[in-house]
Amino acid sequence: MFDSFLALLKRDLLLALRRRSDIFTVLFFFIIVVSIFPLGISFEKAVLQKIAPGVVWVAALLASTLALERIFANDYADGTLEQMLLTPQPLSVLVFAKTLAHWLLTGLPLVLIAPLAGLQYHLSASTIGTLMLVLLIGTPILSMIGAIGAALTLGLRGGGILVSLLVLPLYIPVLVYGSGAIEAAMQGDVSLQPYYLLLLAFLLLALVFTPLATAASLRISVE
Amino acid sequence: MSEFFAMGGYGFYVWSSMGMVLFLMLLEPIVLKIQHRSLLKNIQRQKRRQASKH
Amino acid sequence: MTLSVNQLQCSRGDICLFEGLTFELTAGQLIWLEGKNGSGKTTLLRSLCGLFLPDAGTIKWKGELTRSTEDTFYKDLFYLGHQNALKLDLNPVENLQVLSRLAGESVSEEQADEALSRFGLSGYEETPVRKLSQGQQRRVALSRLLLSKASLLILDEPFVALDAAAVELLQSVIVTQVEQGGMAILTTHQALPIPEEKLIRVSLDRYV
Amino acid sequence: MAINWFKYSSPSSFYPLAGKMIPVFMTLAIVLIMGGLYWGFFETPDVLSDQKQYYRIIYVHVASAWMAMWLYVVMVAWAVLGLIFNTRMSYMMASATAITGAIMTALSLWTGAFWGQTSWGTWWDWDPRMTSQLILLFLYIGYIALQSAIEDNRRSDRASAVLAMVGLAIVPVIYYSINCPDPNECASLHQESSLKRVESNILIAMLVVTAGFWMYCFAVILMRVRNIILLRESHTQWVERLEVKK
Repeated sequence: MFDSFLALLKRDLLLALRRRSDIFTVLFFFIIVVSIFPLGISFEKAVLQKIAPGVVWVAALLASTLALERIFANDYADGTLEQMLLTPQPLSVLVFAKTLAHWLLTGLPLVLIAPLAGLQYHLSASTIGTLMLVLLIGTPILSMIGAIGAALTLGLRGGGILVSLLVLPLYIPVLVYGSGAIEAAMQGDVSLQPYYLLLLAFLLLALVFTPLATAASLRISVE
Repeated sequence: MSEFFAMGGYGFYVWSSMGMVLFLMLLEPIVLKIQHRSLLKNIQRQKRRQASKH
Repeated sequence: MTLSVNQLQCSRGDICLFEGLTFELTAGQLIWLEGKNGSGKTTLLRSLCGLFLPDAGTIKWKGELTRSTEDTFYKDLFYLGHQNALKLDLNPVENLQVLSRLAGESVSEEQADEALSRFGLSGYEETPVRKLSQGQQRRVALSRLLLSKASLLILDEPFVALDAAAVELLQSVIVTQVEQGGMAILTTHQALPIPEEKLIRVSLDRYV
Repeated sequence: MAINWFKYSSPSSFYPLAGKMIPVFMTLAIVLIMGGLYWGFFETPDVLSDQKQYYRIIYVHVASAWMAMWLYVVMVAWAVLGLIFNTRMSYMMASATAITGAIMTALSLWTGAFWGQTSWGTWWDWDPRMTSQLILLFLYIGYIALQSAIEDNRRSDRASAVLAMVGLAIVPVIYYSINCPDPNECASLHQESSLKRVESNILIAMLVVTAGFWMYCFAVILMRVRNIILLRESHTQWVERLEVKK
């Protein structure tokens, strides 16, 4: 079972390398969204620091929903998804491989580019460290929950907008505690431990349950 | 009777909430009734068209 | 090793395609599935594979319900629908290796090259599938047949978009599969050089 | 006598049954709501602790808020039944419930805004209960949007069933995250619900109005499910034999 997991993961990463532009579109979208907020609100240091956690997280949410459609759409179009359904391996393992590949290509780059956003918003070094760590825990949850929406809206015209309509309400807990953690970090005296515990709890719950829901949704959509 | 409608000066708020409740709870059944009748009419028309075809 | 279908009923939308469909397929036999367009041939094949949930009826492989023993059933199953299941950005060898790895078997590069050359694709092993013609892409998809150890083949219109040589080769592959104790179900408008006693004709037109 | 539930799980037998039940529920709804409101307006004191006459909005606000939450659970229950027994009727009930649930949520937000304006002076302040109603509305809208985006009934039923179940699974986490955004000094999760300190007459009125809302929702959902049956079963014989009058 494990080698087909690896094979699928390697295949997806190989495909992404062959079509490198896809990776950067999500990254640039994130950077642009983060950068236009100051133009719309204000350039003052105090204001920017105040809105930084919320803006970075909302931008991460939007960037993640933007890229969700891509997880299964290509495989659905060329028929490889059907072959994935017909393998002896449990479908949730293969779905987890695809979601992991999607996170490596869209979620992880967000984490790596977060310092850039942090500097734009005059965040201190330690806050940027917390920002990256919180994003590192939060973005996989977004990809996993988003994969359910992507599987449900497979092959629908206008599926991209529909996915964000379905999954954004489900992202709210991650948004609340993600941005809350960074705010707490900026205050300095508040302990961050409860935030990390909650986010890690969401991550574990998502790891256990979302592949099953995504697999069931795929079987329904591919019919 | 009029002080009833005044509702201690808050009549506007009380009656606009009640009004919306009344409005929606009348609108929904009426719309469903209309839909129901038009669906039945379509089925009858479909039946007549098939009957005339044979 | 038998595939037994009992009182199968499938519907698309709210229209019933067929009901009460019962047949059995044992080793060394081939089912030629016929029926006019839209009679549900593809739906039947997909429900046999477990891709489509039938309304009623049971499908058993080696006496077990396929729905409950998917891991063993899928080890023996090879399904090819209208789509080629190939990634256009990968080259044929990579495609074959990934697909066989997914099916739980591992294929070396030499085996893949040999299968591709038997289907007249020698020299195209490294070119991305995107650059191949429609017929060549179909032959890459069909060359998976040579690499698969599946005992049950389910093929939906396999001869479409193939030239005479490829049709010839595919027929011989199917015939050897049936003779070596394998099984096949396929829909096609081509005549099949299968001896009469090994051939079962199932038509969907009388099941509605 | 063992009730054969599955007898009513086929649309053709459920359609006439629903037809007979709708007038019963509708009259019950009217009686209960009118009675409850009359009791609430005339048998209760003019002032409730510091809140003056406007507190009467809570009858409809609380009733619609409860209905909004309950109908989501009912919808998921029908969806789960549909997935388990693969009966079309259950899926139809689920999609019939969704729209009424969305209307109830919108009503609770509308009345809540008026309630907020009178007691807190703002049309909308991000009070945890009101925010959860807003998010509940988004979940309903997501469900309805997915249902209408998929043409094939089979897939849209089962896909929206999965979405509703995922939504229900995440709703408690959403509710927790809104009620307690800062886990360090998390406000007591269960703010004392407004029921305990409420004077009994008002409580009676509120419960009667809520019962009325329940009856109304049954009636309306059954009406909509009959329309869905007609829509989906239009090609069957039993539908063609229906006369126009019923």
